[in-house]
Amino acid sequence: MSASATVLLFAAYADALGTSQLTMPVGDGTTVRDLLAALAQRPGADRLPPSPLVAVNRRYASVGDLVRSGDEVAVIPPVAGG
Amino acid sequence: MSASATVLLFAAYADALGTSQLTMPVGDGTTVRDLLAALAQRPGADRLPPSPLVAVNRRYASVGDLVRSGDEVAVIPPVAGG
Amino acid sequence: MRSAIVTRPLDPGALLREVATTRCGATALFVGTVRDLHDGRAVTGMDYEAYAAMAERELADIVAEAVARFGTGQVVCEHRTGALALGDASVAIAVAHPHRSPAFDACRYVIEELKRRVPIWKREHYADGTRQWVDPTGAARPRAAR
Amino acid sequence: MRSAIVTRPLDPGALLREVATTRCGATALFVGTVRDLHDGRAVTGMDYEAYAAMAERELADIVAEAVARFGTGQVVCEHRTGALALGDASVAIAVAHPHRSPAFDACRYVIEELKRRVPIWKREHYADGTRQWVDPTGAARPRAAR
Repeated sequence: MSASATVLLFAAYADALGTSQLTMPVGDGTTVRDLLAALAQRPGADRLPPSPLVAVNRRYASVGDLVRSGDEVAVIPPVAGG
Repeated sequence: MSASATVLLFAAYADALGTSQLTMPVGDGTTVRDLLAALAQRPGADRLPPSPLVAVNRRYASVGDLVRSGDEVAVIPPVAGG
Repeated sequence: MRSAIVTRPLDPGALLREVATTRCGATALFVGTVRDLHDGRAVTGMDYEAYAAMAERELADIVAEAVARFGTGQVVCEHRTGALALGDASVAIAVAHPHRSPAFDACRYVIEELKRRVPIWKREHYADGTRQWVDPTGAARPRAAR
Repeated sequence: MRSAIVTRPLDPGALLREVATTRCGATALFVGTVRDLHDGRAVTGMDYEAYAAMAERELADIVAEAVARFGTGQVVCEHRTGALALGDASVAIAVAHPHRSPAFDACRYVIEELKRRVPIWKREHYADGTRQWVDPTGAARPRAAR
């Protein structure tokens, strides 16, 4: 299997993309920004904001952070707990 | 029975005066200040502060407030509830 | 809204149920309990004495003020008097409100005003067998009595 | 200190007992419940979804921060997920502290940070049969889904 990251989608974002989990290819130097750009090509991605919150391996990340093979990347709608 | 007010004492003040209730005479124009001055003559009253909190008929009162026959006057130590 | 000076043990869970309503999304509760240390001295128990008639009226006023200020009728406060053991609840305040910020603020309002205005006093029992009325003003403390 | 994301009903009374200690004289509790109205629409129920692994870690971080900031180890928080009915508790936070001010502040800190950082989302069920994910930013709301 080639280098890839797991992308998790939740709540309204999962509804928009029609799935709660994707596998996306990553290479040397792939950033969160790159992954979001690739995600934006998917049907329904127009319903996501231009710069959603992202977590890498369960911690909030910046768009410039690197994504490595095997990472868990979550695209996080505005939180509404409580 | 002559005109009088009931004076209630609590907690440390009751311990100081050795009683929790007194009957004290009042006349036309008797004020809280007058009643406190009379109370200061009692044994143990030196253990009360010069200007304790007072309630007349269960509401906080000022030293200039009038005390009438039948009133309930309470001398109130610093409160410590909760 | 409701308030009371009681001699039975307090039940915070019952207060939570009392203020609950589906109109409210936030409930704040405060419970004051007898703790084992005060000003560095080991405490073994506490007597609470109230000027009951005035305390009930003053507490009712405070709860009514909270209802008016914070816009909720779901405010309940009970204060216990008598001999309490370590860990026993002396006061419990529950407030439910559609939103959390005024729920917290109303709960805080009631306990702060209660401690300022409600004529209740407490006498600590110390590990060395002595007892002393608590003077929160820090003024000349009455001598340990009785 | 303890925190958890759970699917069973919350028991605020159990949290109160869990944080109780005779070293502490003040306990503050917050309970969030499903209410019947949001932005003027009648709500009939709520689904809570979490990114559970991250939510558990983030919530544990927040509780540890409260412990460090406010100087008490007696902090417990539980958040429930799944389908909740009107009046059901979605979150409960209990804090015990020797003194009341930091007890309130620590409780407040946990709920405010939870609402800011913990990846949990809720979908309201409306009286007209539709459902919608709550967007607390007030940004372009996702269309009612499913």
